[in-house]
Amino acid sequence: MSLVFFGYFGGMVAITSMLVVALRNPVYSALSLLVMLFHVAGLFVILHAEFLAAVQVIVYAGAILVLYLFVVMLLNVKEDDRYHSQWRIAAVVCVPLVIESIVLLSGGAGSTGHDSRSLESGPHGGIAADNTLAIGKTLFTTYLFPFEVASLVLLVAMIGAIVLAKRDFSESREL
Amino acid sequence: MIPISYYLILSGIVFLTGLVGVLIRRNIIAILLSVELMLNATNINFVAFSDHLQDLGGQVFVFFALTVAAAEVAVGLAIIIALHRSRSTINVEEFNLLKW
Amino acid sequence: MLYALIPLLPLAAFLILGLAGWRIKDRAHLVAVPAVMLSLVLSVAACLEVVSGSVISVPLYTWLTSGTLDIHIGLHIDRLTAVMLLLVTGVSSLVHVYTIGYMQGEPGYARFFSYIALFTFSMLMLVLADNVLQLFVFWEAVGLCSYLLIGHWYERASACAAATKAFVVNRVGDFGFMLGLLLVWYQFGSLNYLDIFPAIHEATDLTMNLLGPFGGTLEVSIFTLIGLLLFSGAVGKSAQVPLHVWLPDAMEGPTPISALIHAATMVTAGVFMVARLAPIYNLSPTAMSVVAVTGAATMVLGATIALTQTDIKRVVAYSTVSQLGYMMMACGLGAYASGMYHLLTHGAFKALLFLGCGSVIIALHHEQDMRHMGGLKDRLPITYWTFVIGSLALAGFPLTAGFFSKDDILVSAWSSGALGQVLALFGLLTALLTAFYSFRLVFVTFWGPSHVDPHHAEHLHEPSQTITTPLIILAFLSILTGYLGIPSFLEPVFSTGREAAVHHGSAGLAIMIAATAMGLLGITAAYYVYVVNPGLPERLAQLWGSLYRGSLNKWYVDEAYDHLFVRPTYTAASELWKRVDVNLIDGAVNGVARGVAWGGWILRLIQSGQTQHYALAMAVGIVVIVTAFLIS
Amino acid sequence: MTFPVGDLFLILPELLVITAACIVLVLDPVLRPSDKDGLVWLSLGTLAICMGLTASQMRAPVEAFNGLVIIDMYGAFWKLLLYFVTGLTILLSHSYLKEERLYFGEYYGFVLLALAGMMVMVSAADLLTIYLGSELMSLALYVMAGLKRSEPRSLEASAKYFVLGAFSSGILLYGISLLYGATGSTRLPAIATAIAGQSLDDPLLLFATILLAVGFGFKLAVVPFHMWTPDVYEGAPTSVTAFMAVASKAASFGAFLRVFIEGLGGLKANWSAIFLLICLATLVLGNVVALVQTNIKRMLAYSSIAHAGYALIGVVAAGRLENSSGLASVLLYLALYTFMTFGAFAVAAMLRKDGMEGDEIEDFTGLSKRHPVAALLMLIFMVSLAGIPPTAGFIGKFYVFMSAVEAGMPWLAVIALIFAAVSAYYYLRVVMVMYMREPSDATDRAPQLVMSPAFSIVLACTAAGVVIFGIYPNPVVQLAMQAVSTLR
Amino acid sequence: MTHSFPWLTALICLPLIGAAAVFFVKDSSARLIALAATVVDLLISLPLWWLFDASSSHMQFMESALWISSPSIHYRLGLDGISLPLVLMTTVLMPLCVLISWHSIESRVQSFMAMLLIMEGAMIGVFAALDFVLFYVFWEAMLIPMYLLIGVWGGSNRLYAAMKFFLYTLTGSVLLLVAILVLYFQGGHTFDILQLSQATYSKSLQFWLFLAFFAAFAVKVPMFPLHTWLPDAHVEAPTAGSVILASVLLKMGAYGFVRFSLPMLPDASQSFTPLMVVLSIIAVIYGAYMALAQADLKKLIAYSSVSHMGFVTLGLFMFNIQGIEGAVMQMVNHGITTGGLFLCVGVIYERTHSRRIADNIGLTKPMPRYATFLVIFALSSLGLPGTNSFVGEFMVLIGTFLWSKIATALASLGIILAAAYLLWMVQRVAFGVPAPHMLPKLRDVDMREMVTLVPLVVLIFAIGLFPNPILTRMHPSVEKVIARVLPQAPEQASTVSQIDPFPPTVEDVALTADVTSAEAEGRQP
Repeated sequence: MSLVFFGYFGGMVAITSMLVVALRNPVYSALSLLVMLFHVAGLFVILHAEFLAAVQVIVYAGAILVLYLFVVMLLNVKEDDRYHSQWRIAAVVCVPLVIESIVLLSGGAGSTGHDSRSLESGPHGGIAADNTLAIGKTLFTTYLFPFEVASLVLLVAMIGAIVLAKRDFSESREL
Repeated sequence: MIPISYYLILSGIVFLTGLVGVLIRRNIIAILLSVELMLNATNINFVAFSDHLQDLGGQVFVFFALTVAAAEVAVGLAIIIALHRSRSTINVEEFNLLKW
Repeated sequence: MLYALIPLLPLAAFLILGLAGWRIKDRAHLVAVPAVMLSLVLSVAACLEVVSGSVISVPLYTWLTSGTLDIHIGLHIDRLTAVMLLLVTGVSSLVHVYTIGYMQGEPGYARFFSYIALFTFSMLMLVLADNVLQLFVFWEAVGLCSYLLIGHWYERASACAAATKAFVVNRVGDFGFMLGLLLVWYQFGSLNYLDIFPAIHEATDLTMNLLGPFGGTLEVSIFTLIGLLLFSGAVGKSAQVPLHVWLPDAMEGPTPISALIHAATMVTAGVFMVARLAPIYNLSPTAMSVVAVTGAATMVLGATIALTQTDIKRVVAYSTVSQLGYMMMACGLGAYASGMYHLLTHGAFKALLFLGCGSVIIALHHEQDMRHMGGLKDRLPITYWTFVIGSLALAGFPLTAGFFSKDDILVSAWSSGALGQVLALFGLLTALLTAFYSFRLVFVTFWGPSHVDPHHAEHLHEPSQTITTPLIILAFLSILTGYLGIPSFLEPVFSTGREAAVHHGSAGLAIMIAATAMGLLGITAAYYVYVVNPGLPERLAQLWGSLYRGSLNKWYVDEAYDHLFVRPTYTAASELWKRVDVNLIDGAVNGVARGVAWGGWILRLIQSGQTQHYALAMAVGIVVIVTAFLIS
Repeated sequence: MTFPVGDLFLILPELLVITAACIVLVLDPVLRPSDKDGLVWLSLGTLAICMGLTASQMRAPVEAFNGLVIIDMYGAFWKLLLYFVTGLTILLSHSYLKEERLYFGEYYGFVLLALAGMMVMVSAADLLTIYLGSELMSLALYVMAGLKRSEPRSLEASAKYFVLGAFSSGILLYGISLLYGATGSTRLPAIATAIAGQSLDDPLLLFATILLAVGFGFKLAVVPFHMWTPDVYEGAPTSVTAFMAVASKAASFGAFLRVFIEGLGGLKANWSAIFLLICLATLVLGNVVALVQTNIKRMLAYSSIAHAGYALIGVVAAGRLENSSGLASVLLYLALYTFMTFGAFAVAAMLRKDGMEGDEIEDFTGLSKRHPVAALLMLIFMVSLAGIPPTAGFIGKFYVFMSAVEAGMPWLAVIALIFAAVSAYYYLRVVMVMYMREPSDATDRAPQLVMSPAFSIVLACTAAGVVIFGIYPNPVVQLAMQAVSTLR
Repeated sequence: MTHSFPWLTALICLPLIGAAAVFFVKDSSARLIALAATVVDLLISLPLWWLFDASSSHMQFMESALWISSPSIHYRLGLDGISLPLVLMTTVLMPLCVLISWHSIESRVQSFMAMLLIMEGAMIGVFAALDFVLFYVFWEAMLIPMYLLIGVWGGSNRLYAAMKFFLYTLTGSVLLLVAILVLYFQGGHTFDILQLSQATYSKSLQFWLFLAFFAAFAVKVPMFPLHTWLPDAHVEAPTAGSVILASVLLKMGAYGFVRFSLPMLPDASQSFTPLMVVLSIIAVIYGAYMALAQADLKKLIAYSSVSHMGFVTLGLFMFNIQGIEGAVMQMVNHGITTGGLFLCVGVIYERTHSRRIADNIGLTKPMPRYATFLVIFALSSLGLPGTNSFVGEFMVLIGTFLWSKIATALASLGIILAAAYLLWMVQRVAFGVPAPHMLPKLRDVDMREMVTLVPLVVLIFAIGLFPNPILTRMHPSVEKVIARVLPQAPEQASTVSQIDPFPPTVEDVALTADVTSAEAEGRQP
């Protein structure tokens, strides 16, 4: 059953991610990404990470992607009719990379022995509330420090964005 | 039921797609979108491993990765706006004042 | 210890004049002359002391010690040295006196005196040396003095060139000397005569494979090698063929120098050296033969060139070359005593001839071309008569010193085997030529019509007493030295075991007569050609055109050297510099630098400014690393 | 669930820096421009206090926040270095911003926040913390690089830095995720334990290691992940460049070493091979391309790439050695590199031509005539960068090469030294321009060095460091040795 | 043997203090301070000559202090019979360098004097250092001042020359650093030169180390074919720079060979001997040839340096007492003589602003004293017996002769050529008639210049006539070196070396083969 779900979500994720890259219009790209994010959230659900699935949808799809679209609209970006001039070389480079990655990733999973403990709906795979509670607890106990750091990251991002994007600027302010 | 390698392969595909996107798109926004693909590939990995290992650490990591991604997007878009304001383009190919 | 003053007095004179010459200026002779005179007196005293057969050793100081190399500077006076001492101090004293008149008013007066004082010191140290290295050191030092004095008139390009030539040619000879010296040390572990000579007899049959490094075999006696190497020094210093070329050019120096250095003393150092090292030469017949043949060749060559020269000093210079050949031949044939004897007499009469030339030259205001002379015998009587005496001695006229010493050589040569007899014949031929050219000189210069520049002709007069007095003294010496029993005095030094007194054999008598005849014949011929038949020389020159031109141009030896050695060396040097240093080595160095910079330019292009190229580079990096790992 | 109050004391320096940053950010809009110097003093004061605090933390390792943070001498070493650099940056910026007419209080806030990120990086014992710290640092730097908004080059630098930074952090993160999968944890000690019990040629682990190396390689600016460096260094405001070239590199090295030694120590053989490759490429490219640069900032950028290559030699050696001398040499190298590079950038920052930044090497022409002291100091920096005794640069190289030789790779030292000789050419070119070229006669257009007290302090500190540690390096050496002794 | 007074530290520090002081004063006082510093340094160094215990092979005037604790690097100084003359030569030359620059350097006098003083400190440091790292620090510390001396105060092509000098020498010496580090780990974890000289290293290691040492030292010497920086650097450097370069810097390379290559790498030194001999002989002859082709006085002297330094390397690799002592003597002598020649060129350059031979002809007439000096230096340079150079060259030839006669013969060719190029130079420069338009510029040597030249003339003859005082101080140290290279012959090194300890090779042109060793030994008294 989960294989079917995985097949669907996984397949969609793969396809939409390729579309993100392949579609020339950034708006379409962004929309593809949106679709992809939803399907990733679906994968998260399969993997018993309900909280993250929610966050994925809310933060990523809701906030980040909207920001993207907003900027795309703001800048009135026209259709991106060409790929970068290096795309052929890039393709050539990526072929071995793809092959190697597949070799390493599949081989790796095989040799680590994690395979044997294939995912089952174990004791952990309960309701979303459990998962959220667990994550919340860890976040504010074990991961308190990173949490605070993350807040700083956001602070920097916020102020940075303001400083950079502000229209009227220093020259006038000081003189 | 689903072997972990499936997730790995999937994330690998997404990751490489994102990587290729960074390499071949000219539009800086599209490049950022590709970077998002890469981050999502990471997230898939983390969550898959988290479930596989029965360890919450991976999920927490994804949480933070999302946060950072958001922050990055904010800064990135601000830079793009500023850049667009001064250069009237967001075509990365044209940003080559600095070279050699 | 007192005898240490013999060389030190001239040294002191040199130092005083060298350091304070700019103050002393025209009174320089007041320093130099007494010093040399005192040396002469001391030399006479030393000579009297060694007559008894004793040997005086005066250790001075340790020069250098290093491992088994241990060199002491010291003085060694035996009979051989004593003879040389007398010659050097004697001639030097006379030349000093002569110089007072000759160089009067010259700007370099004090400098000149300081140089000849230095020369006297060096020459004395050379003859007084008790080891080969000291000999070599002062060998070079006299060369230096010669260099400085040839170049005394430094504004004359020819003088400078001659000075350089003299030094460099001597260096070529010294190259061999140096190696010989090293070989002596290597062989005997010492350079002291008193250590070497006894050791020689214990070590015989030593040979060395000269072609060893090249895989061949050429066994040469070590003594031959030493002898030949050292002899190459003598070839340079004593102007033997093929290194004789510098001596005639050295006549660019002031005439007193020609007399002192390039006739009487320094150039004979080679002969002295061979005589000094007689024990070594005696062990190597090969080396001896080479010495003898070289001497003979020099003798003939010098004489043939002297025949045609027009420069008065050059005639005498080539005659010096020729006479040095005589001495060398004598030494090569084992007649060291005869060689030394001739050296002594030659010192007297050749100094006389040169000083006489100088007298003529100064009287004619530095005119040296014989063709612009003539008829001077009335105007310069003292010079003329003393010159004639000198020429007679040179020609071997009976009862002059030259007669005895040359005779001695020829007789010794004749009595020393087949080679000696052949060479003796050449000696006779040379005697003929010698007589001819020396009287050619006399006749052309002093007899016949005057060709003197009328400008100078009016106030032509005998130079001052300081010039004539030495001439007169030397004229006496040119006769008297023949009556000193020099050969028998010296014979014990060489201890060759050879009979010195073959003079009185019948062959000896025949040779003596032949030699005398040759001398007289030469004089007569000269008289016939230059006095009786003044037009003859030109006709003869036309008759034997190529021979005449060859002789006149010194058989083109200088030109040959110029083409064979000098020019190729300079050309090779500049070509090498351009090709190897500038193009090859520096080219390689700069090429590497340029290559690196070029690489920088190329690599720099990767930095295109395209963000995605950079990302691609990262991707390539990943691929490369992963591939490297997967492969390994 | 108790709040870890004791742990807060351990991270007191971080807290102080963050507080100061917040105060600066808050006060900036409030204060009148003339009072803004106070922000500088506030920041400097904070740094001084932190320095004292950190110095008192130089003792046995203490874990905090459930092992996410570790306070040890290793971290303290880097922090001290970072305070120092940050202090210098603030001083330099004080003069530089005035000259460039860039007046923001945010600037100092960003500097302090970046510092906080770096501090987190070097004292983190978990990949998550390291990642967050590095993002904090990077985000601040992205913004700072683009601060000179009137200048298109500055924005372009910022954009390039950002795009590539995001790209590389994606790679890094993917590597971390794989590592998490392969070892089951993101804690460095746990990773080490997991690796110790596993076969070393696990492809997943290998891939993770490579991707981590790439991610860190970007931050360290080593070939081929260096390509952002010249562009960003050239485009960014020079004071920011100096900060990036020194502080960010130091912090990245701090985190990088901790990850690869404490976490991936079991894979030494693998990663030292990777870094050997990278190191060689870096040495060659950095030095050779620097040869042909005409822009001083760009030249220094390539030079900093090359210097990362030298430091990597120590890393490679550390991968082959049982003892810690290789690591110590890296720390020492970075510490000494700080002085000279910062000094060089400082001089470059204050060189003005026609009221603009004079950042061409030619602009140094005749500097020795107009500013003999500054020229002399620049000479010292250049000589030190070239690694010629008796300067700090030599001591750094000496120890790095020593560890290479100890690790049985004298050939690596030979190659590196030959390229050091190459590097002497471009460093000396600056000297040549300063001392041996006559300034052009148009004196009014001739470049000037803007002197100010703060700038003088910067020069004095860096030059003194270069000279004193060149002659008597013992204190730094000891410190570096002690610092690495607590690692692992 | 530790002396209470830190002589060597004083010697090194005094110029450095002077260099610092010079920056704070005006130009005119800068000259005085520099002169005072160098003269006082000379005065400090002179007592060492008498305090030195000539019978001891140990380092003397030792000072030692820990400098860096891990790895333990010491500030360790000391002199033996080999370094003592070199240090003294340095201290003697430096005041002269200051004096000759008195008027010829007009711009940035303080910096110039400071550079000279730094050079002095570093050069003494090189000769006195007993710790390898300390040595290297001094060795390299010299590069920058020299680079500046050439580059700032040099001639027209100074930029190229300075950079060439710098890169050439730096590239050579970086390999030395690696070698030092390798030695540290192979020689017992120490940088102590004395200890490293006692350790044994495997043959293959010695091979590589020797090559590394060679790169550093041969560039500095400079040996063919690494010599091309020298003419450029010499030509462009200011007079004092040329003097330092020729007199002291070149010696450091040779000093390196005798102090490090020989005692530390005895086996490699032996197996490299043929190569070294061939290169040395090429240098001797080739350098002389090059000198013959030069139209520039300084270039001529520079190439003559190549030739003369060939004798030094030749002597060093003979491993007999005469060879090595001769080489060290030659080092000192070359320093004095070539220093004098460069001073002479400097004097004339100050007047005519040309170093071309063609522009400076016939100087005897207007400048008799100058010509005297020039001739004396030239004669010394061509190895006239009685002057200093002869001693060194003679001893080297003696030493070489024991090894190979053909090598000696070839090296002697250099002496002939030396006479040719030097006398030809003298003939053109000193003799002849000066160009009329030059006459007003040609005033004779003044008092200051006399003071710079006369000491060298005195030394030329003093050493030439009485070389033994130097040699006696050298014997024990040199014997120690030889004992290290040829351990089977601790005492009678010179005798034993005749037995040809080297395996026969193509270059091993030993005529000695035929003179059987027994006979040769039998001849020795």
